[in-house]
Amino acid sequence: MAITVKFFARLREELGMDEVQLDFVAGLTTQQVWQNATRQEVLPAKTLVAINQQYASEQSLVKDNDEVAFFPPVTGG
Amino acid sequence: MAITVKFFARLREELGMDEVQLDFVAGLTTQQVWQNATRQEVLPAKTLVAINQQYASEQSLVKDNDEVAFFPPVTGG
Amino acid sequence: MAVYLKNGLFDPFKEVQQHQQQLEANIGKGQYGASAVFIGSMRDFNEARNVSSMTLEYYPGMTESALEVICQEAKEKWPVLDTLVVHRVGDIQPNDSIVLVAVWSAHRGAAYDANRYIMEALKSRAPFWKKETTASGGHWVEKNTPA
Amino acid sequence: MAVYLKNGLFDPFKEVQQHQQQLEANIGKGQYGASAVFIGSMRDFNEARNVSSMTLEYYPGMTESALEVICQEAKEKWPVLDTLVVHRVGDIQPNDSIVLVAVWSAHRGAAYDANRYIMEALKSRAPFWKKETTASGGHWVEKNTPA
Repeated sequence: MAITVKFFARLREELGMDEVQLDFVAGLTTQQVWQNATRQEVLPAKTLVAINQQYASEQSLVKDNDEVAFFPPVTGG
Repeated sequence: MAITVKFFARLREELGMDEVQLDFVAGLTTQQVWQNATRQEVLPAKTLVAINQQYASEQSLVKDNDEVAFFPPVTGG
Repeated sequence: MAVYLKNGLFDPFKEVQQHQQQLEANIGKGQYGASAVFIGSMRDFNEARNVSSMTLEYYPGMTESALEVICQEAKEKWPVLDTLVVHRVGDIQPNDSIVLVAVWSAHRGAAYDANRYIMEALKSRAPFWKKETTASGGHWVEKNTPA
Repeated sequence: MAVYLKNGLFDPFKEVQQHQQQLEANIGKGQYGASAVFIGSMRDFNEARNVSSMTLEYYPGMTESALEVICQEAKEKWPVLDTLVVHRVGDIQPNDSIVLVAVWSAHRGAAYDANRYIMEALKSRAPFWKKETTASGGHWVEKNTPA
Protein backbone atom coordinates (compact mmCIF):
# COMPACT_ATOMS: atom_id res chain seq x y z
CA MET A 1 0.00 0.00 0.00
CA ALA A 2 2.41 2.69 -1.24
CA ILE A 3 3.11 5.08 -4.06
CA THR A 4 6.42 6.33 -5.38
CA VAL A 5 6.94 10.05 -5.98
CA LYS A 6 9.78 11.30 -8.17
CA PHE A 7 11.19 14.76 -8.78
CA PHE A 8 13.44 15.86 -11.62
CA ALA A 9 15.80 18.67 -12.56
CA ARG A 10 15.28 21.99 -10.79
CA LEU A 11 12.49 20.57 -8.61
CA ARG A 12 14.73 17.69 -7.53
CA GLU A 13 17.48 20.14 -6.56
CA GLU A 14 15.22 22.64 -4.81
CA LEU A 15 13.41 19.98 -2.79
CA GLY A 16 16.63 18.11 -2.08
CA MET A 17 15.08 14.75 -2.91
CA ASP A 18 14.70 12.72 -6.04
CA GLU A 19 12.32 10.02 -4.84
CA VAL A 20 10.08 9.38 -1.85
CA GLN A 21 7.70 6.56 -0.91
CA LEU A 22 4.34 7.56 0.54
CA ASP A 23 1.66 5.39 2.14
CA PHE A 24 -1.22 4.96 -0.26
CA VAL A 25 -4.38 6.90 0.59
CA ALA A 26 -7.35 6.34 -1.71
CA GLY A 27 -8.83 9.29 -3.61
CA LEU A 28 -5.82 11.61 -3.71
CA THR A 29 -5.08 13.77 -6.74
CA THR A 30 -1.51 14.35 -7.92
CA GLN A 31 -1.83 17.86 -6.50
CA GLN A 32 -2.56 16.35 -3.05
CA VAL A 33 0.29 13.88 -3.46
CA TRP A 34 2.56 16.87 -4.12
CA GLN A 35 1.35 18.51 -0.90
CA ASN A 36 1.92 15.35 1.13
CA ALA A 37 5.33 14.69 -0.36
CA THR A 38 6.74 18.21 -0.23
CA ARG A 39 4.68 19.91 2.51
CA GLN A 40 4.25 22.77 0.01
CA GLU A 41 0.75 24.05 -0.63
CA VAL A 42 0.84 24.56 -4.40
CA LEU A 43 2.63 23.08 -7.36
CA PRO A 44 5.06 25.61 -8.87
CA ALA A 45 3.66 27.17 -12.02
CA LYS A 46 4.13 25.13 -15.20
CA THR A 47 5.13 21.99 -13.31
CA LEU A 48 4.44 18.88 -15.38
CA VAL A 49 2.95 15.76 -13.85
CA ALA A 50 3.16 12.11 -14.90
CA ILE A 51 1.55 8.98 -13.51
CA ASN A 52 3.29 5.74 -14.40
CA GLN A 53 5.44 7.60 -16.96
CA GLN A 54 2.47 9.07 -18.83
CA TYR A 55 1.53 12.74 -18.69
CA ALA A 56 -1.32 13.44 -16.27
CA SER A 57 -2.95 16.53 -14.73
CA GLU A 58 -3.05 18.03 -11.25
CA GLN A 59 -6.53 16.58 -10.85
CA SER A 60 -5.67 13.03 -11.94
CA LEU A 61 -6.38 10.45 -9.24
CA VAL A 62 -3.51 8.32 -7.95
CA LYS A 63 -3.95 4.56 -7.43
CA ASP A 64 -2.04 2.16 -5.22
CA ASN A 65 1.47 1.35 -6.52
CA ASP A 66 1.44 4.29 -8.91
CA GLU A 67 4.64 6.16 -9.76
CA VAL A 68 3.94 9.90 -9.69
CA ALA A 69 6.50 12.31 -11.12
CA PHE A 70 6.82 16.10 -10.98
CA PHE A 71 9.16 18.02 -13.22
CA PRO A 72 9.71 21.43 -14.88
CA PRO A 73 9.05 22.18 -18.55
CA VAL A 74 11.27 19.95 -20.67
CA THR A 75 14.32 21.36 -22.46
CA GLY A 76 15.73 18.54 -24.57
CA GLY A 77 16.74 18.43 -28.21
CA MET B 1 28.85 37.85 -85.45
CA ALA B 2 27.27 34.59 -84.26
CA ILE B 3 25.16 33.09 -81.53
CA THR B 4 25.28 29.60 -80.06
CA VAL B 5 22.06 27.62 -79.64
CA LYS B 6 21.93 24.60 -77.31
CA PHE B 7 19.31 21.90 -76.78
CA PHE B 8 19.01 19.52 -73.87
CA ALA B 9 17.37 16.24 -72.91
CA ARG B 10 14.24 15.28 -74.89
CA LEU B 11 14.57 18.30 -77.18
CA ARG B 12 18.18 17.41 -77.94
CA GLU B 13 17.17 13.87 -78.84
CA GLU B 14 14.09 14.82 -80.87
CA LEU B 15 15.93 17.47 -82.86
CA GLY B 16 18.99 15.30 -83.26
CA MET B 17 21.34 18.14 -82.34
CA ASP B 18 22.82 19.46 -79.16
CA GLU B 19 24.39 22.69 -80.38
CA VAL B 20 24.28 24.87 -83.47
CA GLN B 21 25.94 28.15 -84.43
CA LEU B 22 23.78 30.77 -86.15
CA ASP B 23 24.77 34.04 -87.78
CA PHE B 24 23.80 36.92 -85.54
CA VAL B 25 20.81 38.95 -86.72
CA ALA B 26 19.91 41.98 -84.62
CA GLY B 27 16.48 42.21 -82.98
CA LEU B 28 15.59 38.51 -82.81
CA THR B 29 13.71 37.07 -79.86
CA THR B 30 14.54 33.63 -78.47
CA GLN B 31 11.31 32.41 -80.12
CA GLN B 32 12.66 33.56 -83.51
CA VAL B 33 16.05 31.98 -82.79
CA TRP B 34 14.21 28.71 -82.12
CA GLN B 35 12.48 29.00 -85.48
CA ASN B 36 15.73 29.72 -87.32
CA ALA B 37 17.62 26.93 -85.58
CA THR B 38 14.99 24.19 -85.80
CA ARG B 39 12.80 25.24 -88.74
CA GLN B 40 9.85 24.59 -86.41
CA GLU B 41 7.19 27.28 -86.10
CA VAL B 42 6.49 27.14 -82.36
CA LEU B 43 8.34 26.22 -79.20
CA PRO B 44 6.93 23.02 -77.70
CA ALA B 45 4.69 23.77 -74.74
CA LYS B 46 6.49 24.31 -71.42
CA THR B 47 9.91 24.63 -73.07
CA LEU B 48 12.30 26.61 -70.91
CA VAL B 49 14.64 29.21 -72.37
CA ALA B 50 17.96 30.55 -71.12
CA ILE B 51 20.24 33.27 -72.43
CA ASN B 52 23.86 33.06 -71.27
CA GLN B 53 22.83 30.45 -68.69
CA GLN B 54 20.15 32.61 -67.09
CA TYR B 55 16.44 31.95 -67.47
CA ALA B 56 14.82 34.13 -70.13
CA SER B 57 11.46 34.31 -71.91
CA GLU B 58 10.30 33.63 -75.48
CA GLN B 59 10.24 37.38 -76.02
CA SER B 60 13.74 38.11 -74.70
CA LEU B 61 16.01 39.72 -77.29
CA VAL B 62 19.21 37.95 -78.29
CA LYS B 63 22.50 39.87 -78.62
CA ASP B 64 25.64 39.02 -80.55
CA ASN B 65 27.71 36.21 -78.99
CA ASP B 66 24.83 35.13 -76.78
CA GLU B 67 24.36 31.48 -75.83
CA VAL B 68 20.69 30.57 -76.13
CA ALA B 69 19.43 27.29 -74.67
CA PHE B 70 16.13 25.44 -74.97
CA PHE B 71 15.17 22.59 -72.67
CA PRO B 72 12.17 20.75 -71.18
CA PRO B 73 10.95 21.19 -67.59
CA VAL B 74 13.72 20.18 -65.23
CA THR B 75 13.56 16.90 -63.29
CA GLY B 76 16.55 16.88 -60.97
CA GLY B 77 16.78 16.20 -57.27
CA MET C 1 11.81 2.48 -35.70
CA ALA C 2 14.53 2.94 -33.13
CA VAL C 3 15.14 5.19 -30.14
CA TYR C 4 18.50 5.32 -28.36
CA LEU C 5 19.70 7.32 -25.39
CA LYS C 6 23.48 7.68 -25.28
CA ASN C 7 25.55 8.57 -22.26
CA GLY C 8 28.68 9.63 -24.12
CA LEU C 9 29.70 10.95 -27.53
CA PHE C 10 27.97 9.58 -30.59
CA ASP C 11 28.67 10.07 -34.28
CA PRO C 12 25.34 11.04 -35.87
CA PHE C 13 26.42 10.14 -39.40
CA LYS C 14 27.61 6.71 -38.36
CA GLU C 15 24.31 6.13 -36.54
CA VAL C 16 22.32 7.09 -39.63
CA GLN C 17 24.45 4.89 -41.88
CA GLN C 18 24.20 1.89 -39.59
CA HIS C 19 20.46 2.24 -39.27
CA GLN C 20 20.10 2.71 -43.01
CA GLN C 21 22.00 -0.50 -43.66
CA GLN C 22 19.60 -2.34 -41.35
CA LEU C 23 16.66 -0.73 -43.14
CA GLU C 24 17.98 -1.82 -46.53
CA ALA C 25 18.52 -5.32 -45.21
CA ASN C 26 14.91 -5.38 -44.00
CA ILE C 27 12.96 -3.78 -46.83
CA GLY C 28 15.43 -4.08 -49.72
CA LYS C 29 17.44 -1.43 -51.50
CA GLY C 30 15.82 1.15 -53.76
CA GLN C 31 12.68 1.49 -51.61
CA TYR C 32 13.18 4.89 -50.07
CA GLY C 33 13.76 8.01 -52.15
CA ALA C 34 14.09 10.52 -49.36
CA SER C 35 16.03 10.73 -46.12
CA ALA C 36 15.71 13.76 -43.87
CA VAL C 37 18.23 14.07 -41.06
CA PHE C 38 18.34 16.67 -38.33
CA ILE C 39 21.20 17.06 -35.89
CA GLY C 40 21.08 19.37 -32.91
CA SER C 41 24.42 20.12 -31.33
CA MET C 42 25.62 22.07 -28.37
CA ARG C 43 26.64 25.63 -29.03
CA ASP C 44 28.98 27.43 -26.66
CA PHE C 45 26.50 30.25 -26.19
CA ASN C 46 22.84 29.97 -25.18
CA GLU C 47 20.82 31.68 -22.45
CA ALA C 48 24.10 32.32 -20.70
CA ARG C 49 26.92 33.97 -22.60
CA ASN C 50 29.65 31.36 -22.42
CA VAL C 51 28.58 27.86 -21.71
CA SER C 52 31.49 25.62 -20.87
CA SER C 53 29.52 22.39 -20.50
CA MET C 54 26.06 21.01 -19.94
CA THR C 55 24.33 18.13 -18.18
CA LEU C 56 21.24 16.49 -19.62
CA GLU C 57 18.96 14.88 -17.06
CA TYR C 58 16.18 12.53 -18.16
CA TYR C 59 13.49 10.24 -16.77
CA PRO C 60 14.60 6.65 -17.39
CA GLY C 61 11.70 4.73 -18.88
CA MET C 62 9.40 7.65 -19.57
CA THR C 63 11.87 9.42 -21.84
CA GLU C 64 12.26 6.38 -24.08
CA SER C 65 8.54 5.69 -24.24
CA ALA C 66 7.72 9.36 -24.92
CA LEU C 67 10.11 9.29 -27.89
CA GLU C 68 8.61 6.04 -29.16
CA VAL C 69 5.10 7.47 -28.96
CA ILE C 70 6.21 10.56 -30.89
CA CYS C 71 7.78 8.47 -33.67
CA GLN C 72 4.67 6.30 -33.81
CA GLU C 73 2.52 9.42 -34.22
CA ALA C 74 4.74 10.54 -37.10
CA LYS C 75 4.32 7.15 -38.80
CA GLU C 76 0.54 7.47 -38.48
CA LYS C 77 0.50 11.00 -39.90
CA TRP C 78 2.84 10.48 -42.87
CA PRO C 79 3.84 7.54 -45.10
CA VAL C 80 7.16 7.00 -43.38
CA LEU C 81 9.28 3.89 -43.92
CA ASP C 82 11.45 4.23 -40.83
CA THR C 83 12.60 6.60 -38.10
CA LEU C 84 15.67 6.86 -35.90
CA VAL C 85 16.07 9.04 -32.83
CA VAL C 86 19.30 9.27 -30.83
CA HIS C 87 19.58 11.61 -27.85
CA ARG C 88 22.48 12.31 -25.53
CA VAL C 89 22.13 12.23 -21.76
CA GLY C 90 24.65 13.07 -19.05
CA ASP C 91 27.58 15.44 -19.47
CA ILE C 92 27.99 17.23 -22.79
CA GLN C 93 30.71 19.49 -24.19
CA PRO C 94 30.28 22.31 -26.72
CA ASN C 95 30.03 21.07 -30.30
CA ASP C 96 28.87 17.59 -29.21
CA SER C 97 25.81 16.24 -30.99
CA ILE C 98 22.81 16.28 -28.64
CA VAL C 99 20.01 14.91 -30.79
CA LEU C 100 19.67 13.10 -34.10
CA VAL C 101 16.37 12.55 -35.89
CA ALA C 102 16.33 10.64 -39.18
CA VAL C 103 13.31 9.76 -41.30
CA TRP C 104 13.16 7.62 -44.43
CA SER C 105 10.25 7.74 -46.87
CA ALA C 106 9.42 7.35 -50.55
CA HIS C 107 8.95 11.07 -51.16
CA ARG C 108 10.55 14.17 -49.72
CA GLY C 109 7.45 15.83 -48.28
CA ALA C 110 6.81 13.06 -45.76
CA ALA C 111 10.48 12.91 -44.77
CA TYR C 112 10.70 16.65 -44.10
CA ASP C 113 7.33 16.90 -42.35
CA ALA C 114 7.76 13.84 -40.16
CA ASN C 115 11.29 14.83 -39.19
CA ARG C 116 10.22 18.28 -38.08
CA TYR C 117 7.16 16.90 -36.29
CA ILE C 118 9.37 14.56 -34.28
CA MET C 119 11.79 17.36 -33.37
CA GLU C 120 9.06 19.78 -32.28
CA ALA C 121 7.27 17.09 -30.27
CA LEU C 122 10.55 15.99 -28.69
CA LYS C 123 11.31 19.57 -27.68
CA SER C 124 7.92 20.06 -26.06
CA ARG C 125 7.14 16.62 -24.61
CA ALA C 126 10.18 14.36 -24.15
CA PRO C 127 11.43 14.53 -20.54
CA PHE C 128 14.94 15.99 -20.82
CA TRP C 129 16.32 18.88 -18.80
CA LYS C 130 19.44 20.88 -19.58
CA LYS C 131 21.66 22.38 -16.92
CA GLU C 132 24.32 24.69 -18.28
CA THR C 133 27.62 25.38 -16.59
CA THR C 134 29.29 28.77 -16.98
CA ALA C 135 32.12 30.55 -15.17
CA SER C 136 29.55 31.77 -12.63
CA GLY C 137 28.12 28.32 -11.87
CA GLY C 138 25.32 26.06 -13.07
CA HIS C 139 21.78 26.99 -14.00
CA TRP C 140 18.80 25.12 -15.42
CA VAL C 141 17.70 26.13 -18.90
CA GLU C 142 14.25 27.65 -18.36
CA LYS C 143 12.61 26.88 -21.67
CA ASN C 144 13.35 25.67 -25.13
CA THR C 145 13.76 28.09 -28.00
CA PRO C 146 10.74 28.11 -30.31
CA ALA C 147 11.28 26.71 -33.80
CA MET D 1 28.68 27.60 -49.37
CA ALA D 2 29.60 24.84 -51.77
CA VAL D 3 28.02 23.19 -54.81
CA TYR D 4 29.42 20.02 -56.33
CA LEU D 5 28.30 17.96 -59.31
CA LYS D 6 29.54 14.36 -59.16
CA ASN D 7 29.80 11.99 -62.05
CA GLY D 8 29.98 8.78 -60.03
CA LEU D 9 28.96 7.46 -56.62
CA PHE D 10 29.26 9.75 -53.62
CA ASP D 11 28.84 9.08 -49.92
CA PRO D 12 26.48 11.77 -48.63
CA PHE D 13 27.47 11.34 -44.99
CA LYS D 14 31.16 11.62 -45.78
CA GLU D 15 30.46 14.77 -47.81
CA VAL D 16 28.54 16.33 -44.92
CA GLN D 17 31.24 15.42 -42.43
CA GLN D 18 34.05 16.80 -44.58
CA HIS D 19 32.20 20.03 -45.19
CA GLN D 20 31.35 20.34 -41.52
CA GLN D 21 35.02 19.98 -40.58
CA GLN D 22 35.85 22.81 -42.97
CA LEU D 23 33.06 24.89 -41.48
CA GLU D 24 34.35 24.30 -37.97
CA ALA D 25 37.86 25.23 -39.07
CA ASN D 26 36.49 28.48 -40.54
CA ILE D 27 34.03 29.70 -37.94
CA GLY D 28 35.12 27.73 -34.87
CA LYS D 29 33.42 24.89 -33.06
CA GLY D 30 30.24 25.38 -31.05
CA GLN D 31 28.80 27.99 -33.43
CA TYR D 32 26.02 26.05 -35.11
CA GLY D 33 23.29 24.33 -33.12
CA ALA D 34 21.33 22.83 -35.99
CA SER D 35 22.17 20.84 -39.10
CA ALA D 36 19.45 19.77 -41.49
CA VAL D 37 20.42 17.22 -44.13
CA PHE D 38 18.29 15.92 -46.97
CA ILE D 39 19.31 13.05 -49.21
CA GLY D 40 17.37 12.06 -52.30
CA SER D 41 18.19 8.63 -53.65
CA MET D 42 17.11 6.59 -56.64
CA ARG D 43 14.25 4.23 -56.05
CA ASP D 44 13.76 1.24 -58.33
CA PHE D 45 10.22 2.32 -59.13
CA ASN D 46 9.05 5.71 -60.38
CA GLU D 47 6.88 6.73 -63.32
CA ALA D 48 7.76 3.39 -64.86
CA ARG D 49 7.28 0.24 -62.84
CA ASN D 50 10.76 -1.17 -62.68
CA VAL D 51 13.57 1.23 -63.31
CA SER D 52 16.88 -0.54 -63.85
CA SER D 53 19.03 2.56 -64.20
CA MET D 54 18.89 6.27 -64.94
CA THR D 55 20.93 8.95 -66.66
CA LEU D 56 21.04 12.51 -65.38
CA GLU D 57 21.76 15.13 -68.01
CA TYR D 58 22.67 18.67 -66.99
CA TYR D 59 23.74 22.01 -68.45
CA PRO D 60 27.42 22.51 -67.59
CA GLY D 61 27.87 26.01 -66.23
CA MET D 62 24.21 26.92 -65.85
CA THR D 63 23.44 24.03 -63.49
CA GLU D 64 26.19 25.04 -61.07
CA SER D 65 25.29 28.72 -61.17
CA ALA D 66 21.57 27.98 -60.72
CA LEU D 67 22.39 25.97 -57.60
CA GLU D 68 24.62 28.74 -56.28
CA VAL D 69 21.90 31.33 -56.81
CA ILE D 70 19.40 29.13 -54.95
CA CYS D 71 21.75 28.71 -51.97
CA GLN D 72 22.42 32.44 -51.95
CA GLU D 73 18.68 33.11 -51.86
CA ALA D 74 18.35 30.75 -48.88
CA LYS D 75 21.13 32.61 -47.06
CA GLU D 76 19.32 35.88 -47.66
CA LYS D 77 15.97 34.54 -46.42
CA TRP D 78 17.21 32.76 -43.27
CA PRO D 79 20.14 33.19 -40.83
CA VAL D 80 22.11 30.32 -42.29
CA LEU D 81 25.77 29.71 -41.45
CA ASP D 82 26.58 27.47 -44.38
CA THR D 83 25.10 25.29 -47.13
CA LEU D 84 26.30 22.30 -49.11
CA VAL D 85 24.69 20.88 -52.25
CA VAL D 86 25.96 17.76 -54.01
CA HIS D 87 24.17 16.40 -57.08
CA ARG D 88 24.92 13.35 -59.21
CA VAL D 89 25.11 13.56 -62.98
CA GLY D 90 25.59 10.79 -65.53
CA ASP D 91 24.60 7.16 -65.02
CA ILE D 92 22.91 6.20 -61.77
CA GLN D 93 21.86 2.86 -60.30
CA PRO D 94 18.93 2.20 -57.93
CA ASN D 95 19.68 3.11 -54.33
CA ASP D 96 22.45 5.55 -55.33
CA SER D 97 22.30 8.96 -53.72
CA ILE D 98 21.21 11.58 -56.25
CA VAL D 99 21.14 14.77 -54.27
CA LEU D 100 22.39 15.99 -50.92
CA VAL D 101 21.40 19.30 -49.34
CA ALA D 102 22.89 20.28 -45.98
CA VAL D 103 22.28 23.49 -44.04
CA TRP D 104 23.95 24.66 -40.83
CA SER D 105 22.46 27.37 -38.63
CA ALA D 106 22.21 28.47 -35.01
CA HIS D 107 18.57 27.37 -34.61
CA ARG D 108 16.54 24.54 -36.07
CA GLY D 109 13.85 26.61 -37.81
CA ALA D 110 16.28 28.23 -40.23
CA ALA D 111 18.01 24.91 -40.95
CA TYR D 112 14.75 23.13 -41.77
CA ASP D 113 13.26 25.99 -43.77
CA ALA D 114 16.38 26.77 -45.78
CA ASN D 115 16.99 23.11 -46.54
CA ARG D 116 13.51 22.60 -47.88
CA TYR D 117 13.63 25.86 -49.81
CA ILE D 118 16.83 24.75 -51.55
CA MET D 119 15.35 21.35 -52.42
CA GLU D 120 12.10 22.77 -53.82
CA ALA D 121 13.95 25.42 -55.82
CA LEU D 122 16.43 22.83 -57.09
CA LYS D 123 13.56 20.61 -58.23
CA SER D 124 11.84 23.40 -60.11
CA ARG D 125 14.76 25.48 -61.44
CA ALA D 126 18.09 23.63 -61.57
CA PRO D 127 18.74 22.27 -65.09
CA PHE D 128 18.82 18.49 -64.61
CA TRP D 129 16.91 15.96 -66.68
CA LYS D 130 16.31 12.32 -65.77
CA LYS D 131 16.07 9.57 -68.34
CA GLU D 132 14.97 6.25 -66.90
CA THR D 133 15.82 2.89 -68.38
CA THR D 134 13.40 -0.02 -68.02
CA ALA D 135 13.09 -3.41 -69.71
CA SER D 136 11.11 -1.69 -72.50
CA GLY D 137 13.73 1.00 -73.17
CA GLY D 138 14.53 4.53 -72.09
CA HIS D 139 12.16 7.42 -71.46
CA TRP D 140 12.52 10.95 -70.17
CA VAL D 141 10.88 11.70 -66.85
CA GLU D 142 8.13 14.19 -67.69
CA LYS D 143 7.90 16.13 -64.47
CA ASN D 144 9.04 16.11 -60.91
CA THR D 145 6.81 14.86 -58.15
CA PRO D 146 5.39 17.70 -56.05
CA ALA D 147 6.60 17.94 -52.48
